[in-house]
Amino acid sequence: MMQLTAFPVLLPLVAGFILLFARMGGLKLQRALNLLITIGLIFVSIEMLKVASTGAQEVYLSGNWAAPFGIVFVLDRLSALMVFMTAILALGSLWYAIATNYDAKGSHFHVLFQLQVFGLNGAFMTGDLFNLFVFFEVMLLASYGLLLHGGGRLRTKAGLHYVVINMIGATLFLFAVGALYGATGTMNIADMANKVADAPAEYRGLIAAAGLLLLVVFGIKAAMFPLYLWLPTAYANTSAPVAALFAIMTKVGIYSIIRAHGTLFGDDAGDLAFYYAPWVLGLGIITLALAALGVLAARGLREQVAYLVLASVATLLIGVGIATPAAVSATVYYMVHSTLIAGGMFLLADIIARGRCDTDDRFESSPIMANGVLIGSAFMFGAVAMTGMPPLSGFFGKMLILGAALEHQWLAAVFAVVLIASLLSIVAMARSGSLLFYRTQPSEQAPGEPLNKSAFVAVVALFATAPIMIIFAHPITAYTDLIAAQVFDAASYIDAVLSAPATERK
Amino acid sequence: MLEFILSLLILIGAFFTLVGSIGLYKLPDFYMRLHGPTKATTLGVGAILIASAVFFTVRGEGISLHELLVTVFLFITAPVSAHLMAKAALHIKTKRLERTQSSLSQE
Amino acid sequence: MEWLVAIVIGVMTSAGVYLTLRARTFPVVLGLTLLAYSANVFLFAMGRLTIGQPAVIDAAAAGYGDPLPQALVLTAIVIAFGMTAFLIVLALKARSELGNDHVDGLHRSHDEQETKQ
Amino acid sequence: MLDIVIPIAFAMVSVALFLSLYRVIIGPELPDRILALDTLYINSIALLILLGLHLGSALYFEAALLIAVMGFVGTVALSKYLLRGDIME
Amino acid sequence: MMLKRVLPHPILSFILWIAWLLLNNTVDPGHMVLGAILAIFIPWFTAAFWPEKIKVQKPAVLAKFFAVVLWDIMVANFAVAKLILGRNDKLQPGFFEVPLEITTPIGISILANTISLTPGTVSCDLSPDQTKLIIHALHIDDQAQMIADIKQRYERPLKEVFVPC
Amino acid sequence: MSLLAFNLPIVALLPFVGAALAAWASRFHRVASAWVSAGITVLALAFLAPAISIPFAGETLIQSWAWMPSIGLDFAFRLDGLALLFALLILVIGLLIIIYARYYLSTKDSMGRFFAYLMMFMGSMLGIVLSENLLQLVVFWELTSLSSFLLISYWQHRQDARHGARMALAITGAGGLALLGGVLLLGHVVGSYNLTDVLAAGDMIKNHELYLPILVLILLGVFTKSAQFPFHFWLPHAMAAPTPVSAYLHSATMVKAGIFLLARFFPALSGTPEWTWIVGTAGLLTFMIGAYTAMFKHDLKGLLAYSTISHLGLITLLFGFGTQMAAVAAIFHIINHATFKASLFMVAGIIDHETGTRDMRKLSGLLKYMPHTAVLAMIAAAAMAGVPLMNGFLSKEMFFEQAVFATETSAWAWAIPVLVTLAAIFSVAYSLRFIHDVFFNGEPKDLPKVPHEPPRFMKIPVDLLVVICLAVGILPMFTVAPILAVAVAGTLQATPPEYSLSIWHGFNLPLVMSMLALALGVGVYMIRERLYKLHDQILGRVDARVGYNALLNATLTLSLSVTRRFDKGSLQHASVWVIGAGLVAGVIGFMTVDAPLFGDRATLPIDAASLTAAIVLIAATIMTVLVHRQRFLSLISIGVVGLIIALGFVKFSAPDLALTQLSVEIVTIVMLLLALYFLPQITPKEVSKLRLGRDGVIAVITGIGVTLMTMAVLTRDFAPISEFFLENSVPGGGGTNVVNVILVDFRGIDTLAEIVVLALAGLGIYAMLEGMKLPARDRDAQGRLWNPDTHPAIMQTLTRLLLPLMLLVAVFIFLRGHNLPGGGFIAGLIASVALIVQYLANGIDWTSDRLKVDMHTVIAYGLLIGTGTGLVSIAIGFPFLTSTFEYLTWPVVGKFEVASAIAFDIGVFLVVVGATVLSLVQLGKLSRASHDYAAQQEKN
Ligand code: NA
Ligand code: NA
Repeated sequence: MMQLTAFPVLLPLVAGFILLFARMGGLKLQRALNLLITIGLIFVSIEMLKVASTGAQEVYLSGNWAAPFGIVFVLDRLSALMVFMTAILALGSLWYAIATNYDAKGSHFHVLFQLQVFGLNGAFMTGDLFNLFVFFEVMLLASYGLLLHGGGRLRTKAGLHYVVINMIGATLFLFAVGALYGATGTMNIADMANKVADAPAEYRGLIAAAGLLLLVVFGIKAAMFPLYLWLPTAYANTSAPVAALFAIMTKVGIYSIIRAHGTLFGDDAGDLAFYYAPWVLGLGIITLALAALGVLAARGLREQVAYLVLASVATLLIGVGIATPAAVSATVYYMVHSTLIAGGMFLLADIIARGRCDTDDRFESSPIMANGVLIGSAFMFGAVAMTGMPPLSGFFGKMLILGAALEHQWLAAVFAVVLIASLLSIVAMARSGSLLFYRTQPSEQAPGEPLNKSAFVAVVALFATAPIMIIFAHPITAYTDLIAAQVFDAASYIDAVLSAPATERK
Repeated sequence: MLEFILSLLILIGAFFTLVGSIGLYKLPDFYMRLHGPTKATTLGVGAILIASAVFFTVRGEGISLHELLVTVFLFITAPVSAHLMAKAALHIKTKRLERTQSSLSQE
Repeated sequence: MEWLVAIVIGVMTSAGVYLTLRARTFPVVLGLTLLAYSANVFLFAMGRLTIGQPAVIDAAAAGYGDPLPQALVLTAIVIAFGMTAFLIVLALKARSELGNDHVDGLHRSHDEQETKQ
Repeated sequence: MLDIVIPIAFAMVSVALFLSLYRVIIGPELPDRILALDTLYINSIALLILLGLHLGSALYFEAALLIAVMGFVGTVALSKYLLRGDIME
Repeated sequence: MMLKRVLPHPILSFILWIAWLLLNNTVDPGHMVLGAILAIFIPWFTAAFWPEKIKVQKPAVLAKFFAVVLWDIMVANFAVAKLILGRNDKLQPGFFEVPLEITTPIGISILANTISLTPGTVSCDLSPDQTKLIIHALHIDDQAQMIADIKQRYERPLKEVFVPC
Repeated sequence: MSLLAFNLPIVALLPFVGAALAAWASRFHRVASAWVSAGITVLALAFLAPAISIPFAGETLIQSWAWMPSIGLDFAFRLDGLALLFALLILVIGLLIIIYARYYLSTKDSMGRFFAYLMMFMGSMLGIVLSENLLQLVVFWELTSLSSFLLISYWQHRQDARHGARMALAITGAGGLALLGGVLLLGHVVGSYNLTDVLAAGDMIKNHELYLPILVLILLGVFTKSAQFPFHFWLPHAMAAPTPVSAYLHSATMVKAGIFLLARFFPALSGTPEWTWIVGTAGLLTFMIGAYTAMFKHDLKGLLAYSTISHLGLITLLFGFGTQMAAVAAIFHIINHATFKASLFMVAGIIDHETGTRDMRKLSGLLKYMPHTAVLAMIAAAAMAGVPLMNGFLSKEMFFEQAVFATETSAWAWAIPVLVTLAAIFSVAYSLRFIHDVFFNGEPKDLPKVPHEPPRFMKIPVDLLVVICLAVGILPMFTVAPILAVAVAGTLQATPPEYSLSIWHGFNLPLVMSMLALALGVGVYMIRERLYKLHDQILGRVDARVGYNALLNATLTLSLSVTRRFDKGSLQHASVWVIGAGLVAGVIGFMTVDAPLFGDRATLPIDAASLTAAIVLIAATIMTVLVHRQRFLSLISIGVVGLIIALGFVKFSAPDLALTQLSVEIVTIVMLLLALYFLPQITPKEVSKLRLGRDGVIAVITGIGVTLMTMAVLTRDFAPISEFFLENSVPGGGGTNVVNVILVDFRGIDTLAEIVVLALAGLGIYAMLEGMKLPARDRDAQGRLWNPDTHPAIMQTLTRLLLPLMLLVAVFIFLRGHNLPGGGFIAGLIASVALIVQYLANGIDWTSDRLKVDMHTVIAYGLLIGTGTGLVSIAIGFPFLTSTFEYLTWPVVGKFEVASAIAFDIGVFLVVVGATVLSLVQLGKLSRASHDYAAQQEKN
């Protein structure tokens, strides 16, 4: 067994209490430690990618108890990628928070931050359904704190809605895992998949109901219609670094559907094989349609970006709902793109709002901002990436998903909605870009803040994803194909988990 | 014999528990109702606890006196809670039975 | 007995749902608390009901209850506790920031009277 | 004899439980209800100990102890609220 | 002196030690040692919460007091049971004050509790200057006699046991 | 390696490098970016040069690398005749435009930005025409939309520029997306996205059931880009761009991209009735509408814009005929149109540049001020009008021939030549207007500037193009023939048909049509004033943009109403959806599979005590709902609920749960009370009965659903994994309390994460409460002042004893946890409650003064110990949280167990205490701050 497998979970946990101790040492110490740990996390996740790239499915038996009795962490291609993505996004967000002094606007930013990563990585690594619930809650509580960090009227209201919806979600989660346990007698995903496959007919209605209930839970996180109402206000009203970090939150939902539903209701599940997929697809299509309208209807840039995030998640849902290896490969490709770009875009929106002073991010004309050409170019870049225009990776992700939809019987609906939604986003972003950067007034008011160059670095770094994903599209799609292949080979996942031996005691 | 004592204790306990609640149920004002639970219920539960102590002690797994601790605890806390509830009731001027006598200096 | 427990869970769920759908923070907190109760009891019941058979290893025991749901529920209770505590304080925060306790922060005449008091 | 006595005791305590519940619901005033809740807590101890006697298990003791403690704390907090509003000032 | 430092509150320590053995239902030597450790450690740890010394004199009086109270509780309960189960309209409830001679807080508290646990009386409030206890009685035949009984049976011994220091 | 192995991508990508260089170069000198751009263009031509011979040899050059092989996207380039023709047009005309623009732009305009955009655009166009892979083609296609957006909005301070740019982006972007859809379908049908395969699979495509969708989607791309009716209206608005941009975009590039695509897909898609109908109709209508409208534009560029539309319609119509000869004519006209339209735009730019206006009502008699320009304009306009000896004449002649030929295809097709002639008449008229109105027709009126000839280098590009117009018109066989031949071959992917490029074909119907058009065109021009009036009264009010704006506004309105209606910022609304979704999911799930709702497992009998407890619980639950508006009261009733649940846990053999439930319950109630002090005491009645009814129905249905789901499980047997825990708890975990062993050992990670949740709650609460202020109420809901006795003495005295006692109990519960009900969590809560009691009895200040421990540190130590226990096992080579235990025997003490799980449990204990007390103390501080705040308000 490889100890490395536990590191993405342990490192942020250790960071959590170290940073708590470091409270005494002041903000500078916490910043330095947090940066150090986050960079460390990137190295760890690169190592993990290396291990996973061999196709190995490393199973970590926490407490040295074999599955399904103990809780296992599973390192495979998909989880390694998720952890890697989280680390990158975390670094960008953290860097920005430090550069803009956001972390000083309240207590415990750094602790909450690392424990958020702990929750995220735990959710990505765990092979146990109830443990997933627990990590969801860790992730959520940390996110509550982060969301509210800095305070303010709208932020508090958004936070309240976010918390309540997620608490309802937690209840649903318990009902779902409870029913699944009641039907299968286990909590380990791999073991449960075996039990589902073997379940006699009279248990299947129960399992199907619990499975869909679980889908609703993940749907809340993944912002699936009609469960996404928490998202626009939460993303639009929290601070930029937090919004950026939250870009990964919706992906936890997507990931969980792929991992849990994909394994439990995979090819071997008999009449329940992929029974959830049409729902994901259909609701994804509706979400995308509504998201596109939301992008158009947004009153400010942050809200617009939030709806763009919604649109991107909806596109991912469509990919998941198509439920073929090609679609999952496309989904993963698009997920990496949309997560990191959305993160950068939230940061950029904040830079723009700061540069515009009084008008903030509202779509009103305002004086020319400092470094307008640079920021405008960045905006253009981000807009192109997020709306899925060529030549950036968003286009390729969308294209891959559409390509995967070609074999699906709902081809027409998918094409129509994806393409029209893209168009509406393009129209909306062209409008907002032209409002923000072109329709400037001669300056009488005090100009906004000058560009914070060091904060801008974070935007550039996250935006660099797009060209990288284009230039290295060949190896990256090859890797996402392998991810999809591994995801669809549920049998090998199940076998790896259930056959991992405990370490012999001397 | 032992079983008889046990039964007696249990019955006394249950009886007083019931009496306390009957008082709570039927007495006409809060201050009067307070007396039932404060005394009767406390004693009733105490009796049952002692029955339990006896039962588990004689069952042969060694003495079992920890129920006494609960009993003592109840006897310490019951009057304190009663005191606080009554103080609160007096403060918010909870209605009292009309014929209640009062020789209080401040009212 | 199973029906009794199931009905109790159902009643708590109903009450929880109803209160969660109220417009003020306080009843919402109560509603979520009830929902958490019902979810916990549900999860617990998923190990099936046993009487007089605790999950404590004992040579004399006739049998054991299912310990796993118990452990899970314990975790769930703690988590719900943390969440509820957070929500309670968040309700205060909302009251402080929004000036009233409506979940959407709406101003109502009632609030203004409340604040004046 | 215990086989007869314990069910009887159960019945009596159950009735007590109902009577206390009646006060919780009917009140009429807040102190009545606090008192009734307090009584319910203590009734529950009786019920638990009876259950322990019935099943011959000593495992319910901690629960009884905790009910006693928590019931007290609850009553104190609720009463203090009526008195001062701010229970931890 | 050493003892003082190790056992700032010997009575408390003793109570805790006994409580520990009771809790564990045992006189196992291991638990006696552990209990002793706790009996020393917990008072030391909570010393800050015990600012004033409690001085107990005449433990015999205290013991007798507890015996009397226990007896009274028994009797009181039968009396109260009769009152409760009887007709409501025969009850003559009332409030009255008991002027206090005892001054130590612990003494007052024990007195108030005793009153609450015994015949048909509940202590409802303590006057702000801590000189009067307000009592509610379920049934008053003779108020003066009741006050006298309380002072005689409970206050006097308590006054002897708990002296201000 | 030979240059021919990789030069095509270099040609396409060089301009992008050039864009960056141009932007960068402008830092050094104003015109540096122009020369960089020109240099890059020449360089691109140089890279293209070695490959030119290949199409002429009848071969196709393909350079391909795998890019996203899984979807069939290759990085693949292709050079055949068609691609070569377009690449040359793009590069050569581009070069001329660059030279022209260097003089055209004023000192106020940013050269760097302009040339960067222009080069991006050039690269995108080259990418389109050189793409072998269709997906890659779409990428470049959309890039032209983007870069044209930037070019059109170049003068961003002008509203018409911004609007025009956005409209162009919306229309062409939409077309691009449709094209993407079409190409994906096409690739799906063919099994490859490579043009070589697609062009070879024409018959298969045309017979496929997806042919029509593919055709329509691709044509949407074509028509939007090439400004075909009904998408033509964006093009005139794009005239807000600087004139060099218009000259480039609307002669040889942007709009020709659509035409290029028609040509590109000609072998694969043409020749069907659908093709003829759609393409032909669009082309014909566009041709006519453009020609007609151009006549009535008073703006020079407006005239040229509609003329462009008209000529694009002409070319489209030719492709629509679907014959090989028509394709030849189309390709020929593409070349001709590029030359004369580029020159005309440049002329218009010169006039604008030198006079300050483009309004033909002001411009007149410029001949004497700028004779050279006038000559150039006249030749180019003549070409546009199809005057003999000009290149336009030749291709128009071929066009007429095809129109006549088309009459054979269907019964009413006689209309085609008539309509075509009609359009041609207007073409002649507007061409005439361009010349006569501007250069003759009296003296100029109120010109902003005194007109004169432009700088020499501004005219050179026009000179060159006009020479080409003449050369081709007079000597087609020696000029255009070779490139036309290879381009046609590339288009048809076959040997071109026989055609003749001679000027004189004899006196035939096409010639009659030409002459008729010329003659009547002059006539129309003569009566122009009357036509203007007529037009203004009738058709002048028709604006195709109205439809676009209406659609746009409708979409906006729809988006607003849908978004505001669904995402209305209401929590209740969101909650209803979530709960409803859960309900629906459960019901649908059950119905997915045909299985009975209940199983046949035997159930336990109901006993009286359980029934009692259940009734109490249900009654209290219902009461909680009924009295929820009286908040304090609802706290009491929920207290009953919690208590009975704890009893239930005891009843059903879960003492640990009972202990936990009891402790949590009280702490929760205390927190709720603390909060309630700052909240309204009553929930107002503010919701309609209808809403209450709806919520009630949802609530009841949900409750029934949950009940049924519970029964569905409880009436079925199962084989849980728990046997393992029961068997291994003692030998493997060293504890008899299996629940605790699961928590601290088997599933230690759960517990570790769970205490992180608690820690987070504590820290989050701490952060939230920092600096918060709320008014402290000085009286209760009934308006009574609070009792002055802050800390009742009797409570104070007696609760003091509770602290050590409860701590003792906490230790007791903690230590026995591993073997009997209890454990770190419950112990932690008991210890917390012990402290809470002190706070209740003695107040925040008193207690905090005595509790000098920083709870942050307690939490940190708790996490440290909990995690540290697990890390130790890693250090000795076991997985995280592997537990170990040992039985020790000491004198006096006897045998006792030491387990690592106990250390873990200490961590749990500390976090629970730390988080709980931290939250409460912070809440208490809120109250102090509020009292201070209230006092201060009093003072003021
Ligand atoms: Na009491
Ligand atoms: Na004129």
